Amino acid sequence: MKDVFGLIYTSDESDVRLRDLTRSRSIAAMPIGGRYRVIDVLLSNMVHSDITNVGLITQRNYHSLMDHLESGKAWDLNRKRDGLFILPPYVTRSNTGGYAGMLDAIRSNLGYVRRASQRYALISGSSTVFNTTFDDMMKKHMESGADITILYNVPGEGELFSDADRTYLKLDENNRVVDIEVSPHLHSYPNVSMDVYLMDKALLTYLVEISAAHYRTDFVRDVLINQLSELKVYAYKYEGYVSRIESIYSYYRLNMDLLNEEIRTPLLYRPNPVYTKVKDEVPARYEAGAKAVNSLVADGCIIEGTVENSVLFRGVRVGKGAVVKDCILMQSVEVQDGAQLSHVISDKNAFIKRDRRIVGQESYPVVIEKNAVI
Amino acid sequence: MKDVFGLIYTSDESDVRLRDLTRSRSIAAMPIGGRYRVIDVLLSNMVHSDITNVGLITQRNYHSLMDHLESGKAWDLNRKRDGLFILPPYVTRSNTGGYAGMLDAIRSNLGYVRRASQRYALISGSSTVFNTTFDDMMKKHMESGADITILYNVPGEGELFSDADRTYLKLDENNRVVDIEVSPHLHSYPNVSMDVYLMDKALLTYLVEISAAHYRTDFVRDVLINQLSELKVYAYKYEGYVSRIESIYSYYRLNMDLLNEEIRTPLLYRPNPVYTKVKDEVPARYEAGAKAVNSLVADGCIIEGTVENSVLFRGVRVGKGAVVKDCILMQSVEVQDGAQLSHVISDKNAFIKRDRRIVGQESYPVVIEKNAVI
Amino acid sequence: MGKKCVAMLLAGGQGSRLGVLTKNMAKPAVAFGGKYRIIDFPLSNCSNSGIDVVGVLTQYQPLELNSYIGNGMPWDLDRLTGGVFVLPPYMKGKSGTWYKGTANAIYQNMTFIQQYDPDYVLVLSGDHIYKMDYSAMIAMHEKKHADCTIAVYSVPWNEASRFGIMNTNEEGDIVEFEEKPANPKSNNASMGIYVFNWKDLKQYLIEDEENPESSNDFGKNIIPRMLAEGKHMVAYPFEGYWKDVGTIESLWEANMDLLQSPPAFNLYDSAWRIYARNPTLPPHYIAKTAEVSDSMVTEGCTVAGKVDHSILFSGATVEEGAIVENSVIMNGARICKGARIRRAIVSENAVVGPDSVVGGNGRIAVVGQETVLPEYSVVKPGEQIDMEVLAKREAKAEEDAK
Amino acid sequence: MGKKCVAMLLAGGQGSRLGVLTKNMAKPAVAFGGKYRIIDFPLSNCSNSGIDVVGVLTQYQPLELNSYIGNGMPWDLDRLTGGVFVLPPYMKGKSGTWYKGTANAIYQNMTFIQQYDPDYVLVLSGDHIYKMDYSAMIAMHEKKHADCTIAVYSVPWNEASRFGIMNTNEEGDIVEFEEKPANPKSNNASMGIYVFNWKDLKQYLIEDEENPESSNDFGKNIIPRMLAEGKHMVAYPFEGYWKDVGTIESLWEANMDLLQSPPAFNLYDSAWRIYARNPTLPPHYIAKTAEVSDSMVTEGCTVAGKVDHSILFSGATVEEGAIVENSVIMNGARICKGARIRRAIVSENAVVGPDSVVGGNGRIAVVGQETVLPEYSVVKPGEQIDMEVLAKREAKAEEDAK
Repeated sequence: MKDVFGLIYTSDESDVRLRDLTRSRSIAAMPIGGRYRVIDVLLSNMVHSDITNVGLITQRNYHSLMDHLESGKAWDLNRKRDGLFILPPYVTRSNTGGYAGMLDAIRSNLGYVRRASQRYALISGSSTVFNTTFDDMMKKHMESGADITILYNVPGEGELFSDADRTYLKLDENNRVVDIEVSPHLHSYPNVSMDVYLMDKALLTYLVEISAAHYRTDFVRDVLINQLSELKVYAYKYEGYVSRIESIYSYYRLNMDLLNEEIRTPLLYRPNPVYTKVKDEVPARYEAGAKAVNSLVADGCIIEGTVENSVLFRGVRVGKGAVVKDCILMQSVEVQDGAQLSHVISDKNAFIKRDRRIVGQESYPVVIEKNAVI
Repeated sequence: MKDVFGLIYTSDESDVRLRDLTRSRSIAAMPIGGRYRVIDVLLSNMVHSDITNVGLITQRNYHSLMDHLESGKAWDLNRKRDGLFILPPYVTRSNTGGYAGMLDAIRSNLGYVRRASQRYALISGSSTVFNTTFDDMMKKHMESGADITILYNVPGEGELFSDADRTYLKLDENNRVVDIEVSPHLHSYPNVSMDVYLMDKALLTYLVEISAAHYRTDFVRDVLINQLSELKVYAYKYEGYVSRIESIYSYYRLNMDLLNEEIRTPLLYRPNPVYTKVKDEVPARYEAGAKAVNSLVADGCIIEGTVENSVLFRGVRVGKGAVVKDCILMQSVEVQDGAQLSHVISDKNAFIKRDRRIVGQESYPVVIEKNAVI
Repeated sequence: MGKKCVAMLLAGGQGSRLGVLTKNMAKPAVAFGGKYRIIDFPLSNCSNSGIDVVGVLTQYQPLELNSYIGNGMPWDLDRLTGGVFVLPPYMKGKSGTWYKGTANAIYQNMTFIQQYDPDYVLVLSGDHIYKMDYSAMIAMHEKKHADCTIAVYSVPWNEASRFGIMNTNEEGDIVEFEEKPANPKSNNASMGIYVFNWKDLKQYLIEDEENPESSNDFGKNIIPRMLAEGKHMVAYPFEGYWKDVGTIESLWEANMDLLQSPPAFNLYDSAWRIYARNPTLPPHYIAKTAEVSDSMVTEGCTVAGKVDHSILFSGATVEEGAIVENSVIMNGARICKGARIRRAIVSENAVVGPDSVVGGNGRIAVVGQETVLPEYSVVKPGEQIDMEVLAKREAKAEEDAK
Repeated sequence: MGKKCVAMLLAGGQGSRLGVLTKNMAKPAVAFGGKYRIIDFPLSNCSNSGIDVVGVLTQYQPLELNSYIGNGMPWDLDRLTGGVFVLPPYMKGKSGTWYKGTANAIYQNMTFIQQYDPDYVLVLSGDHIYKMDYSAMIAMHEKKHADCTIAVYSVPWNEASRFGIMNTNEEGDIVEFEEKPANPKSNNASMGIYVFNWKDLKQYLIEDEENPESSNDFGKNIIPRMLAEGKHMVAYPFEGYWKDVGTIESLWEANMDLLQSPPAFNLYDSAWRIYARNPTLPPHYIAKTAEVSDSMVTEGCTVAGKVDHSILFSGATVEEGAIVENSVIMNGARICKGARIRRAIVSENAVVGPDSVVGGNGRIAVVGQETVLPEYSVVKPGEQIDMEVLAKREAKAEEDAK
């Protein structure tokens, strides 16, 4: 995979489905699993595939991503040749930094694409979470002689319906894509694109340029659907766990799924560990009288009360007699003595005063915004 | 100086006086002396003063600065605690990324100022070039009990007049500032501010907040002049070489001055070496028949012709019989056989074809823009 | 490029009193406090004190230390000029020798120090757990125009005869030094932390090296000689937590000290962070069957059993039904179902088989690195076991069975 | 974390044939080509070949190498897993020994290699100037399912008897190895670059170590033994520039090769950059009185005299009226007014006093590191001078004067 470069497209942050959580960060910067961010998993997938040249296309509000990624050192992507390139929008008085679509975004960064010395491009969205290397996909891409290979999976029964923009694929017996539906009211095919595309860099450049010349901006609509008959588009099936962060509920579900060892280990840990920024936190502390079950707890937490079925990011404090159930508490949330939270997603630094009580529902977790004092 | 943090304000790039050279870069990113950028000198001054927390306020078009500075490693400013922080504008649909003045810029980055653990702030503009440590200035600041200390110098006869915005200071016998003139038609005082201010962080925060509350945006006008009687403002005299990059001519002059060993060594080299990004260039090559005198030549250059009184950045090629006199040629400029250039400032990658001839005047050097083919 | 101060960290000790724990690694590399190693403390102290050139002098099993320290990034010691360097003995011309004593170790690396031509040299040892601002000690050294400043710690009087004792006058100047005195006149024990003026130290090291009768040791030779010559020797009194972790018992105790409430030694101090090289592991998982109280648990751990008043290090696992009490379970160790650990140290990547019993009331039991105990094993209080002991034990059992 | 290939760079040589140049530094640290050191070539080759774990085996004067290599950043070898490590000999348990031979050096560092559990081990030596894509060699090793692949170079037939010669069959398999044969059957000289399968190599090293008669050397012991056992040994023919710089003459020649037009060895290849640790120096300054032709000049140099067919290293100075011809002027050296240097190597930070004459027609003259020659000094062709020689010379002159 030395001959592949990665291109990650982070979509605009104004995703209403994720409510306040994406107000000041993109989905790529969303914290998951007690210490990671969504982007960590994508970058680690690439690094484990020996991809050492990665361009990250950002839009407005990319500061939290920049802070997190720094020089790329944590992913071993601070390299003299290649490495991690954060590609912020070129802001001018006439351009406010948003892209009309992935095609538009790549067009604005064609300079990076052209400079890449690798022959193949692996293009990825940034809201689908899964852990894999792309080596076998690459092998199949070569064998099939495909122009474009799309990574897809077949979601389980419960995850099959969604009101988000999904791309459904119809495949023939050779896994060639013969029809594509975007966000149909009722979809006809079980195969859902994972927003990862492998193709020759020359083809990518050609498609982007010709689309730009026709004011076309959306990759799926204007390239894949439009030219499905001219291009050899194949699909490669991913069999592991996949989470699409397309709503508060799916974000909540992903974190809760991580309490399951059979999902957690392959997604975060083994065989391909997810890299992330190191924070020099001290170990978590359980006081006498603490009670914790079925939870993921990060370093720096101090637990005096009860924690159940929850994911606690670093530095969370749960006071005496406090009860945290079915919650996701981000960095440095403080739950004072006697407070009770259930089905709550709290953004960082929130402060829940003594004996307060917040209750959400599994189907509608309550979101507490950053720095809130309750 | 461990108790001081640095704050560098890079002004907007649209400086007409520098013509095409600042079209895609700020003055801070201007190349000088064959291998440096203006910002290198400022950062090195701070590093040599043991300042390890530096915030760099950028505006539109900060990409060339970001590319150059990377993680701050070259200045030893990639630190776990503190280090170099590039502060790009927060761009939203209503804010296009320009600041109304330094005060406005600091207000937008008060978060960084507040987080700084140091007690004092050293605030610097980014178009004045000089090499010093700030240790003695700090000492004097403490001794005088000043609220604000301004670094200044007394320009020589030839440099005293300028049509740029300069701040002239009237001082009493204790070096206290008793009057300030900005860009007067005829200035009354010989002392010119070098755009470097030292003050308590608490005072800075207070001044910024109170100014913001009154819609005041300019530090010199709204703080220094306006409150000169209430604040104890002192000045500290710098005796060394100073270059203010405020026009094409002064930019040209600075580079030519660097041919003088007595200016070059203290400004770039000894006792405080200026750090810059390392580029892994090979040594310069002089072919048989080459003729070079009174010039600064960077690595990677290949000289077959004549070079006189010039500054050549890395990778410049001067062909057989070509003559380069009184020129500044930036990175990878190619001068083909027999071409003749005099009093030319060429931006990078320009290509001068065989036997072409470009002649400027010392008072009006010709500027060749980036990637031009002539 | 001159530096104000260069720190030289004596990390050479084999630490044989730590028994099986140091069989395959140098003492400073021994794990501590859930996610640290002993050497993280002096290195973090240097980093937090603004000292950015550190030489780590080692000759015993440097590989682990070398790859642990690497480029020094975790301690912010990957500096352009300076940083942290592991310095084993090396050959000069045709010859080379191992370090003979602490002073000789510095002597052999004088060229290293000279590169930075510092005003001061700070000599540290790598076997204590403490947080100390060396810059304050250096400031006092400067202010008092001392020739040598030695950090001292008030030890309990009844233990004073185990230490090098510094007797001081009213100004805090050292007037007498007694190595392990039977009848100590003071309880100011030397902490083995010295500040020297580099120019003087150089001279002393050269002369000491020329003296064939010297054992080339700071405590035994250099300090007494300086004192004898009437040099201005100053004691820098240190208050706060300071603990030697040179024995199994003291290593266990120092770990347990972290569990006091408030902790006897506070790691939760954001102004004085202790840095360490961290593997990227997920947060720890507390299973449905777990009971954890009064304990520290860190990244990568999985707890399904009962853990009380114990420290679980990175990646440790306690299976369902296992009980861990008053114990130190180091990196990657696994306590299998039904096993019971009490007052014990289970070292890195060891596996305690199902239904085994390790430790109990009495002295601390130790299971060595990578040791795999079969089910129903018993490790008695005070016992130390590793693969070698285990093999012997099995051989004997087989013989007995015959 | 497994790696495909670990490179072990044998940088132990004292390089005594380089005379005064290696009195105070290991051979791989010797300066070359204006801004490089010899070790930059194998390190850059590793980096450019995608090999990101490199062990540098050294025991002689490692300090210079250690601080030069530092964290490996200049070669992009500051990696999270892996990177470059300087590995001097160390103590295990109570004992420790210096490296006995090339194979022993690897043997002593088997634990280092084992950490990465690589498929292949690439053994390199640190005394040649060349650019080579090791990944192509490894690919051939893999494709041919070889037990060992050895890079070979076609040397002139009349020099072949100075090398270890590999006789191959039609498939390129090695059928015979002769060390410095009087009547060589081929001119395929071993370049001292080997690819081994780690599993096999481990076994060979252990067995070789147990053999008390072995000199623990790859060329003398391991390779002959593998060949004797009928292992599949493959020759990897290398074309391109390859130059030993083990003598004063060859070091000078290799530098001069850079000045050929087109250069015999091309540094200007952006696809295969040679990396080096660079001090930040200003561009070089060519003064009004200077004449420079057919030369390489680099950062920090100041040229006011005449320089022809020579290489000036970082920070070298040639004063007005001085003449430098066919010479190598290393880092920071200064050639004072009126001095004349011809066919000479002036080493780092040396000063050639005014109106001195160094070298001439004949063998290469050498001025050693930091040597300060007074005015009107003469260093004859073939002579080597350093501070020690100078002192003796002066003492003799004084005596003669009496």
